[in-house]
Formats: sequence, C-alpha cells, structure tokens
Amino acid sequence: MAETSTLSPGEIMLKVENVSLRFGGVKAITDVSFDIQKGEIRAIIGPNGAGKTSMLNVINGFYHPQDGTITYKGATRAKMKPYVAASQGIARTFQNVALFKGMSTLDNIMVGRTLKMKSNFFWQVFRHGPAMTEEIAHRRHVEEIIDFLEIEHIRKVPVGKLPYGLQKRVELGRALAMEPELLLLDEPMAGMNLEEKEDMCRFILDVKEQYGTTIALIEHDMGVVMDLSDRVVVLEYGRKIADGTPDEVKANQAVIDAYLGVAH
Amino acid sequence: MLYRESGQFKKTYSADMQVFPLREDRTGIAVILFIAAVVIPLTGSNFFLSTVMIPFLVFALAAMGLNIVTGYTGLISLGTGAFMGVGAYACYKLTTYFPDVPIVIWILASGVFSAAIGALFGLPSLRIKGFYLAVATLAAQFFLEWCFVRIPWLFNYNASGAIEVPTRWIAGIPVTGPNATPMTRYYVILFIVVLMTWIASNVLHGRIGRSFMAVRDMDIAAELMGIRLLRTKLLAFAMSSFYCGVAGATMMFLWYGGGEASDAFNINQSFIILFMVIIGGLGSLIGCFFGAALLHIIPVMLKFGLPAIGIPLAGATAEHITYLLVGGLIILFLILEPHGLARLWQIGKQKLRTWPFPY
Amino acid sequence: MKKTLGLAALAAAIAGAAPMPAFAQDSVYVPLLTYRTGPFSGSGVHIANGMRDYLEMLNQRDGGIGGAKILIEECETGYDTKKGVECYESVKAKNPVIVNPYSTGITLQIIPKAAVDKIPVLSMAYGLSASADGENFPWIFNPPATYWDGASVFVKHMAQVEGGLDKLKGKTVGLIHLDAPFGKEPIPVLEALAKEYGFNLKLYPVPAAQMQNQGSTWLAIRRDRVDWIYNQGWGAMNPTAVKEAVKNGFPMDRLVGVWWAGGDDDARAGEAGAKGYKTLNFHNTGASFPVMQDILKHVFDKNLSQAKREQVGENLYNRGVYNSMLIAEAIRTAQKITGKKAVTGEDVRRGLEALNITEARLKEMGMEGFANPVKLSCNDHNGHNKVFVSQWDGTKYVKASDWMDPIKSIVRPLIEAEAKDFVSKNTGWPKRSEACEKAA
Amino acid sequence: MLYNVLIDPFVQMAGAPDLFVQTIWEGLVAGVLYALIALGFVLIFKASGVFNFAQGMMVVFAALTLVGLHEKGVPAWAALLLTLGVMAILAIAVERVVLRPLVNQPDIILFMATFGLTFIIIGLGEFIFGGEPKQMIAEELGLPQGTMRFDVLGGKVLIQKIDVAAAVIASLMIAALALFFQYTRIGRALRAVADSHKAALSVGISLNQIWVIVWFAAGIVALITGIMWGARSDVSFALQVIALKALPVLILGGFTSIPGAIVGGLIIGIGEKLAEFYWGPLVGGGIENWVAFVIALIFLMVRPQGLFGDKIIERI
Repeated sequence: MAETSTLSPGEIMLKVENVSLRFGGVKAITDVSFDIQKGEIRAIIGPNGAGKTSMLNVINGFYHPQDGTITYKGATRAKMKPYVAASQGIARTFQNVALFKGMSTLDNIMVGRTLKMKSNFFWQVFRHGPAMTEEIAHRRHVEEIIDFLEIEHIRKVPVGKLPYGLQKRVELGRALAMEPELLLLDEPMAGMNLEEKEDMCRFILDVKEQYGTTIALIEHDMGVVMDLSDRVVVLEYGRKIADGTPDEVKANQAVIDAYLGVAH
Repeated sequence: MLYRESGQFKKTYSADMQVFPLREDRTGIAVILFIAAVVIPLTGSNFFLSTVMIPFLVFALAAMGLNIVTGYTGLISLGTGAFMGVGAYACYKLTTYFPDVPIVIWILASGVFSAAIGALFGLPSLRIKGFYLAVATLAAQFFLEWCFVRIPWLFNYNASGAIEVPTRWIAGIPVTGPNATPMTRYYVILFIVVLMTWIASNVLHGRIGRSFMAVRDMDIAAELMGIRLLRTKLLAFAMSSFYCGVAGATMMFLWYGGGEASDAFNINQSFIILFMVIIGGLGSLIGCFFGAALLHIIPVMLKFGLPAIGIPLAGATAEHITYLLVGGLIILFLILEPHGLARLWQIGKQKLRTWPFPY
Repeated sequence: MKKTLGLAALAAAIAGAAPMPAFAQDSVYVPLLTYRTGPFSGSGVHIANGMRDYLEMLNQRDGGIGGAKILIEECETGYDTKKGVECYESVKAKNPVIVNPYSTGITLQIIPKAAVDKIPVLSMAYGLSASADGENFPWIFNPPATYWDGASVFVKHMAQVEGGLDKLKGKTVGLIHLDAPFGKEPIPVLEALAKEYGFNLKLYPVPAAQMQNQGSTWLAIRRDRVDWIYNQGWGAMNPTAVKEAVKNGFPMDRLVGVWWAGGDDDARAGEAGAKGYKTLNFHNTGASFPVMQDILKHVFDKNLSQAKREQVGENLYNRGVYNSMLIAEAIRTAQKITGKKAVTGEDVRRGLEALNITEARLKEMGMEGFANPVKLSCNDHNGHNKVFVSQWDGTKYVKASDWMDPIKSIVRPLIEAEAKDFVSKNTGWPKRSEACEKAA
Repeated sequence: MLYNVLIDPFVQMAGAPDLFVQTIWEGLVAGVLYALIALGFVLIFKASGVFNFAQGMMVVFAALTLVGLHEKGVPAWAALLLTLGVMAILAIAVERVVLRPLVNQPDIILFMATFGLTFIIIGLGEFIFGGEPKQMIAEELGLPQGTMRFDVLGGKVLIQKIDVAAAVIASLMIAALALFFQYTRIGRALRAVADSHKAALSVGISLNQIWVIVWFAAGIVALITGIMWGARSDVSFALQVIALKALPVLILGGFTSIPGAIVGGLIIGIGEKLAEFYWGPLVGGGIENWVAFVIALIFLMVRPQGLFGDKIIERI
C-alpha cells in the first residue's frame, strides 16, 4: 500500500480536545481529550454506555460534537461530513456488522475502493477503456486483501449468508481496501470464539506491521486489549477516567472501580 | 449436462468480471436475442407485435428505470408514471422543433429531461427515507400530472390536449405515426431496449452500481466508506428517470401513437410498474423483463387469450380477475420469494447446474 | 425453464389468437369498445347495455341487417386509453366494419390509424370536434352534434330563458369541466360566444382524481356569483356535481350538463333537490317507443341482456340504442350502395357519408319522436344537428325545450380552422383520396 | 404578481368572511375524513408496524359491501352488521394470509404486500358488487339529511347536516378508541405491542390476536369513514386517489400518533381548500390534487420526524 502520510511514527496524528456531545438532554460525551500517535494501537475501553462508539462516530464525522475540537494531521475541524473523513484516510468497522448484505464479499471490499476510483460516467457506461483498466487494477488490489485475510473461498458469496466471524473479517477487509491511515475498529472481536479472536488479533497486528496503519480500537476483552494496544484510554459515563499504557491503566483505581463497581 | 461451470477456468480478472462469466449464459443470451430479432418478427402477427411485444418492451424499460432507484438503491418511487410523462412530452417538443433529426435520437435524448426532473424530485431523498420518500415521490407524480394538463405549451396547444404523434421517417421508412408498421416499431424499440439494457448492466456492474447497492444495504456505512449519499441518490434518481423518460417516449411514439397524459401517465401506471419490479425481482435486470412479461401478459391473456381458445369471459370479469390475480401474485411472491421471478430463475439455473445428479 | 416454456406457450396462444374468428359468409363484425369497470363505469355500463341490446334485437328480430348477421363483440376498455388501443388492435385483425371507441382519449389515438387501417370510426357526439370536417378526416364520424354545437345550444337555451341573446350581456357563465381533453373541448367555442354576446366565462376545472371532491370548486362558483353553469363532466364527476349544486343551493334549472352529464344516476344522486337539473340531449328518454318495446320483447324476454328491465328508457341506455341505430343505418346504407350483404369497413365509410335518416325512416324503425333526422355528407361528418334540453323531474328526464339548431355560423368556421391546424401540425397527414358518394 | 400571491387572497378573505368561514368548514370536513383514513393507518402501524397502503381501499370496500348488500335486499341495519362481519373476516384473512407468513420480514416487504392487498380488495369488491358507483344508503341508516343555513357575516354559511354528523361521529369514535386503549385489557396489550413486540410476547400477549383486533378496528374505522364519504359523493373505487391524501396527513402527524393523524388531517384539509380557493385561480385551478403532497414535502424538509414525532437519532 502506498504510504501517503507525511507524519513519522510517534508524532500525534489525531488530537481530541475537550469534546462534548449531547443528544437532547442526554450527555453522551463530556469534555474528553486524548490523542492518537502515528503507528500505535490505541484502545478505547469502558463499561457499556461509556460513550466509546459515540467517540468513534465523532472522530469520523458522523456525529458533530457541541463543544471541543478535533485535530487530524494538523488540521482542526469542528464539523465535517463522514465522506470527507473517509477521503482523508479514516476508515472503520462497526460494532454491529454494517456490511452491504445483498452484495458479495468481493463487491463489499470493492466498495472500499470507491474513493480511489476515478473513471467517469462515460466510460462506466461502456465498461471499456479506462473504466475496465481501473476495475482490473482495483480488483487486483482487493484480491491481495482477500488473500491477506484468508477469505478466498467466500469471494463470491453474498455476505448476508456468512457466519458472524467471517462477516467481521470481511468488514475489516472493506476498511483495509480504503488504504486508511487511521483505522477505527469497533469491537472487532465481539461474539467470536477463541480461535476466531486469535485470528483477528493476528490480522490487526499484521495490518499494523505490514501497512503501518494507525489503529484505534474498542474492545471488551481485556486480555486482548492489554496484549494488543500500546496505549489505552478509559471512558465512563462519557468522561475520561484514565489514559496511559496498559500497565498504568490496569493499576488505576478509578478504572478498577469502574469495572468492578463500587458503592457510589 | 447442459449447463455446467466446471471446466471453465478464468485466467484473467477481466474474464472473471464479465457480466456473464459462464459460456452457457452467453449462448443463452445470444439465443434470446436471435429469437427477439428474427423469430418473433417472422412468426408473430401484427396484433402480437403491437399488443404484446411492444408494450412488453416498453414496460421492461420502465421497470428497469424503477429498479435502478428502488431495487438497486433502495429508494421507493411512486412517481414513475410522471417521469415517463416528462420523457414523452420532451420527445414531443423536441421532434416538433427539430423534425428532421431522426426520432430515435430524440427518444433517447428525451431521457435527459426526465433525468433532470427526476433528480430535482430526488432531492428530498437526502433527508427522508422509506415510506416518507414514497410520499414525496407521490408529490412529484401529482404535480407533474397537473403540469401535463395545465401547460398547453407542452402539447403544442393542440385542441385535443393530447400528444399527437407525427409521422417520422428514418431512411424513408416511417418509424412513428399511423403508417409505421408494427414490425418497424418493434425493431426500433428492440434496439433501444437492448442498448439500454447493455448500458444499465455495465453501469450497475461497476463502481456506480456498487455505490447504489451500498446505499441500499447500509447507507450510513456507505457514507463512512466515502460514498456521498446525496450525489449517489441523485444519480440513481437521474439514471432511473432517464430510463423511465425514454420508456415514456417510446410508449407514446412507438406504442400508443399519441394520447392524453392524464390517462397514460397517471398514478396507476406508477403502481403497475412498481408491481412489475416487485414480482420480477428487486435489484435484478433480468427480473424487469420477467415482471413486465408476467404483468402485461396476464391481462392480455385473460382478455384476448381465453376467448380465443374458446373460454368465454366477459371483459369486465377479466378486469376484475386481473386485479385479483395481480394482487394475489404480489402477496404470494413476497411470501414465497421476495426476490421475485429473477431469484426463481437463478434457483432454476442452480438446479440445472447440478442436474441430473443433484447430490 | 419450465416457466419460460409456459410463458412461451401462452405467448404463442395469443400470437395465434388474433385473427381467429371464423366468419360466416353473410355477417358483419361490429366490435363495441365499452367499459363496465373503472371510475367511469357508472356512465359506461348503461351505454354498453343499450348499444348491445339494440344490435342484439336486430339479430333476434330481423336476423341482422339486410340479411347479414351482426357479430357483436364487446371489448372492455375501462375508459383507459392503453386498454382501448389493445382492444382496437385486437379487433382490427378481425375486419370490423366500424369501430366505436367510446372515449375521447381512445378516439384521439385511433384517428390517425383509421385511415391506414381502412376502418371507419364512429365517435358519436364525442371525440375530436374538428373531425367533423370530412375533407380532412374522411374516416372519422361524430354525428349528430359536436361538443361545440352543444355548447352553442346551451348558450341559446340561456338566451331563451333570460329572454333574448342581448340579455346575456354581463351575465357570468361558469364551465365546470373534467380537467382532461374531453372536458376542455367546449372552451374555445364558449370563449368565442362570450365575446360575441358579452357574457363572462369562468372556468372550473376538476381533476380526474378530484371528481368526488368538488367542495372548493363549488365554493368558487358561489364566490364568483355565477348565473349559469355548463357541466362538461363524465363518470363519477356528474353525481358529485349535482350533489354539490344541491348542497350549495345553486338553482338547478340553471345547471345544464352536456349530453354525457345526463345519466339518470347522476341526477338521482342529488335526490329531491336535483329536480330541475338540465342536460342537453339529441334523443328522447322513456321506453314507450316501439323500438324499445321490441328490445324488451326480443332481448329481455329471452334473457339476453345484462341490463335490468327498468333501465330501458333511461337516458344513457337510450343513448346506447341511438348509437347502435347509427351503426346499423350506416351498414344498411352501405349495403344499399354496394349491393353486398357482407360489407367491409370501406363500404361502411361510404355508407356513413351517405347516411340520411329521414323522418320516415325513423318512423319505420319505431323511433318517431325518439330522435331527429340525421344527414351526413362527404364534407360534413357531423351534421351539426338539432339538440334539445332535457330536465330531471325527480324520477326521469323529460323534454324541456324545442329542438334547437346550434349556432353554426360560429361553430363551423372554428371546426374548419381547427382541422387545418391539426393537419398542419401532423406533417404528412394524408390528403383525402376517397371519392365522394353521389347522392344516394 | 407579488400582490396577487401575497396580498390579494387575504383581501378576498376579509372581503367575504362568509366564504372564508365556508372554506374553512369545507376544509374541516374534508380534513376529518382524511384524518379518519389516517387513523386506520395509525392503528395498524402502531400495533403491527405495517404501513397499510390498502386502508383507503378498505374504506371503499366497506362502504361498497354495505351498499351492495342493501341493494341485494338486506335491510340497512342488518347490512351494517353483516358488513362488520365481512370486515372481521377480512381482518382474520389478512392476518392468516399476509401478516403471519410475512412476520419478521423487512417493513418494506410488508408495505408492498399491502399494495397487493389493495388490488385484491378492488378486484373482489368490483367482482362481487359490480364496478358502477353506488349511492350511500345514508337515509336508511338514519343519518341526517339536508342543509343548515346560517346568515352571518353579511352572507350565508351552508352546513350539511351529514357533515356535522360526520364530525360528531368521528369525535365519538376517537374518544371511544382512546378509552379502549386506556382502560381495557386488550387496549393495554395493544399499547404494549406498540412499544415493543418482543416485550409483549414475553408477557404472554398473542401477537396474532392483536393483529386481528387492530385490523378489525381499522376495518370499523374504514366502514364509518366509508359511510361518511359515500354520503358526500358516492361509493366507488374512483375514491382511491382521494384516499391517498391520507399519506400526507400521516407525514404531518407521524405514523404512530392518533392526535397527530387528527391534527394532520385538519391541516391538510383546510390547507388544500384554502390553497385551491384563494391561490388556485392564479394558476388555472385544479391544484387541490397535489397541494397536500407539496405541503407534506416542504414540511418533511424542515421537520422529518413529523409534528409529534421525536427527533430521529441515527445509530450505528
């Protein structure tokens, strides 16, 4: 994959500052700040309803925070359309698999290439010339991802018919097809058995190693989080209660309280 | 042993990406085209051509249009009839102003106008979906219908208030108007339908088609993949209306030979085409043909076919039975096979693939 | 695959079906395009019954026309152009001697085809007014009067009631019409007459979808203080209009419908208040005429009709009978000219141009007092015949005026101009090549 | 031009207050009837999540059955009861044949199934009772006839007794429905289903029963609507296009709100009459057909969730 980022590893890629998000009277996120560095795996954890998914939605422009700013690769923004985030290299997967159920694995991943495809309507009409050349080039790329994720056998199966674990894998493939610089993974291992989880962990690490992609992930399996991530941010009731390396977080009293529960 | 994929290996991506990867399918299409272009004109009576085949092709084209927006992009439109009307009136105006340009060009060009109008009425689709959008498209239907009656410029101030299709020649052969033979009209419309089906198939198999389906299946995810929803939905509406517009123009010029808007492009027309799409198969091109065939042929069969083979059936009763049958079929298909005849077709092919040893 | 085979078989059945019926040597095939379904069936059913029953009566009583049996076939159009054209295509193959489209929309479609297919079209007092010009429309006939004649008779009737044409000055006349080509027909002639006699014309279009929802239309009529209303409506529009008029206290004897707005059911909808409602007419109502008695005897007594006995004599039923009388007389005239029994469409076209139904002939047919003489010519395919006003007396329509001539001096020039316009817009419209009959 | 659009209509309103009042009244009556059709939609949507496109046809079908039976010699009141029976059978049939096999299908599939239902109802109605329009047996049912005339505001306002009856009956029915939902066991069950199908199932409420009941209730509403509409014009499937007016009403009122249906109905009814009467002449009239839809469309752009709906939060 082509490396387009001008950042070098360790530099701050994304900076979230004092972000608050409300739905009517409900506060989903309150005054949260953290950052993500180039090349790291950053975990966001917290109990259910802590605002983790909302945080991802804010990062890729799906929700617009009432307060606070997001700085991505040096550019600060308040509001943005999700497709702009996509074009800037932010890709994601979803908590409840959000694949295009009526389409095949291949087509799903091909959709991830949409932004990279340039041929105009005219050539599309004839499916010849530039349109076909482009289609073949991207197909080659997609096949690489399919090989990488070891899903060759389900290439032409409609994804609606696949088991859950494979769907998650296809979804990762679709996100990878966008050649993201920042990959947001929302519970990539939810509902998987141990073997599938191990596979998924391997893929995530491989993505980081092979492509140098920065990854932010939400996960409930603490073992996985602690093994995979470089740094962890902990949310509870929409507030940040801890931020640091896995070991630091593990030792944090607030985190222990949040997970084990204390009498408030 | 007629239909096998084994032994057909694809060595290049382009071979694998063909619309019909199997050799048998390609042969099948060739056979169908041969039947359509040679056998039917040779054997069909004028009545068969003008009452069965031409309307069937017009409806298939309109159903294709609706299928693009409803079946592929997941946006229900109840304004098909009106968008067809836009095409018909556009074609009428164009050929009035420029009578010397071959009519086929104007029929195709009239789609541009309906595409523009369609995109305009597709604008609300960004904010609203589902039933709400269906109601919004009804606004288009009723408003445009009113325009067709109310703006005399559209029908050249004819006292009849209707489109009066003039005779137009291509290479000395009358193509439209009373002197055009059913055979000529059939060939013209067959050419248009084949061309536009090929184009639709190309577009829907590529990037654009994938964006349509992505929006249909999960619009939010599609947007997060970098697909611009408004642009995609408008493109779907425009392309859909383009097809509907051309269908409307062919309907007026090659089938009806003139007529009133309030009659030809009313809400019932929109419903019928929606039913064709449902029964034929949402999100399937071949389904458009199945749906159009079934829904157009049922009434014609009941009305003309049964009396012809000696079963007397009063016209009115045939009408009532048509309603019952069509309604029943819609429900039946939704229950048994929500993907319509097209899916049955696929299942049939699947069975054939393993026949005669299914295990 | 099985499905395709099945479909193919069905398709083959239709493909082969069209030119099917075995024709008896001495017969004429008369298809009737009718509608017993759809939103306009309320008017259509009665006409269909009347048309069919008269022809059936001829078959039963006389064995057909001049020895040729009439093959009657109804084709259901639902007043829908698409189905109408299907019907036309299906009957075309069976050599019809005449076609009755029974819808202005369908007529408009058939007009250009008629000359090519050599089938005369009888659009009795409907269709394109301009097609009265035989010079440009040799195959289209719309006797006995056009909508424009009707509208002019309406104006004359107003003048009669008001006490002279000069009294029309300053009056407000409303046209409530179906918002479709049929409904808009009388507009040009009423505009011309309004200019001529100095009355104000107001238009009240009713969209087909709103036929049964005319509240605001009638409010507008009240607002504009309209003195007279001419109703160019059809189907479900008419009973609703009558009801609304009653409701709004509009004087019923100043609400005049075109002949198609004269269904008995239309007036009945207004119940007691509808008394006094007027409609134009060109034939009488009631079942007392010998011809009606013959229908009762030869058709109803043998249970060959779909109508109820008490419907014979109702206005629209009689309209159907009148229509079929024109068909039969055209065929008879054609037989006389050609000396053939089984005449063709071309013969019947000549028969229509030579059609001359005299007082004596009417009496012979048992229609004395039922209708007025009709005479067509090569040039005049309409006759612009006399029309009278019928009035609803609470249970039936009764004749309420003398037979009145249309204002030909205004109507005919309009027709010729309109016909020219039609021809000029339809480039390549064929010049009349059919020879004119010598007086028969 | 601007004067004609922005000022003149209001001058007219002030100039002839009797006509203004009459217009409002006409709109009100039409609105009540739209609201009744919409009410049938809402009942079914709340309980089964089905957007019943066939509601308008059920109105005509019920009225047609009533009149048709009476024509065949059944006395009016017996015909009324029989029609109720027919609507009950229809409800059971719909549940058995359409809803049960399609349970758990996407909404859109059920929506389309009701298109099929629409056609079946039209075909069945015309097949049995014939296609020609019929007159409502308003008199035989003891509905008041005639016109009341009020000389007010320097003019006259005409009010049909049947319209007053329609408004009164509609209000009574809505009140009865409200009581039914509030205080009966079935009513509570219905509300539970409306909130959550699964929750209702888990406390042992039979969904199938509930569906039959709401479809029957919608059938009763349809019958009453049909009688009122029929008395105003006549009974035929030509009413179907007018029945579509219930759709913009639903857009305004929201799919699940009974007060929404009523308020929406009145807004659409009055709005379209005012538009046709005061603004229609500017463009040649006949705009009543689409103005309701355009009102709804504009409204949607501003407030996609309807008058009484909550703001939609999209989740992923």
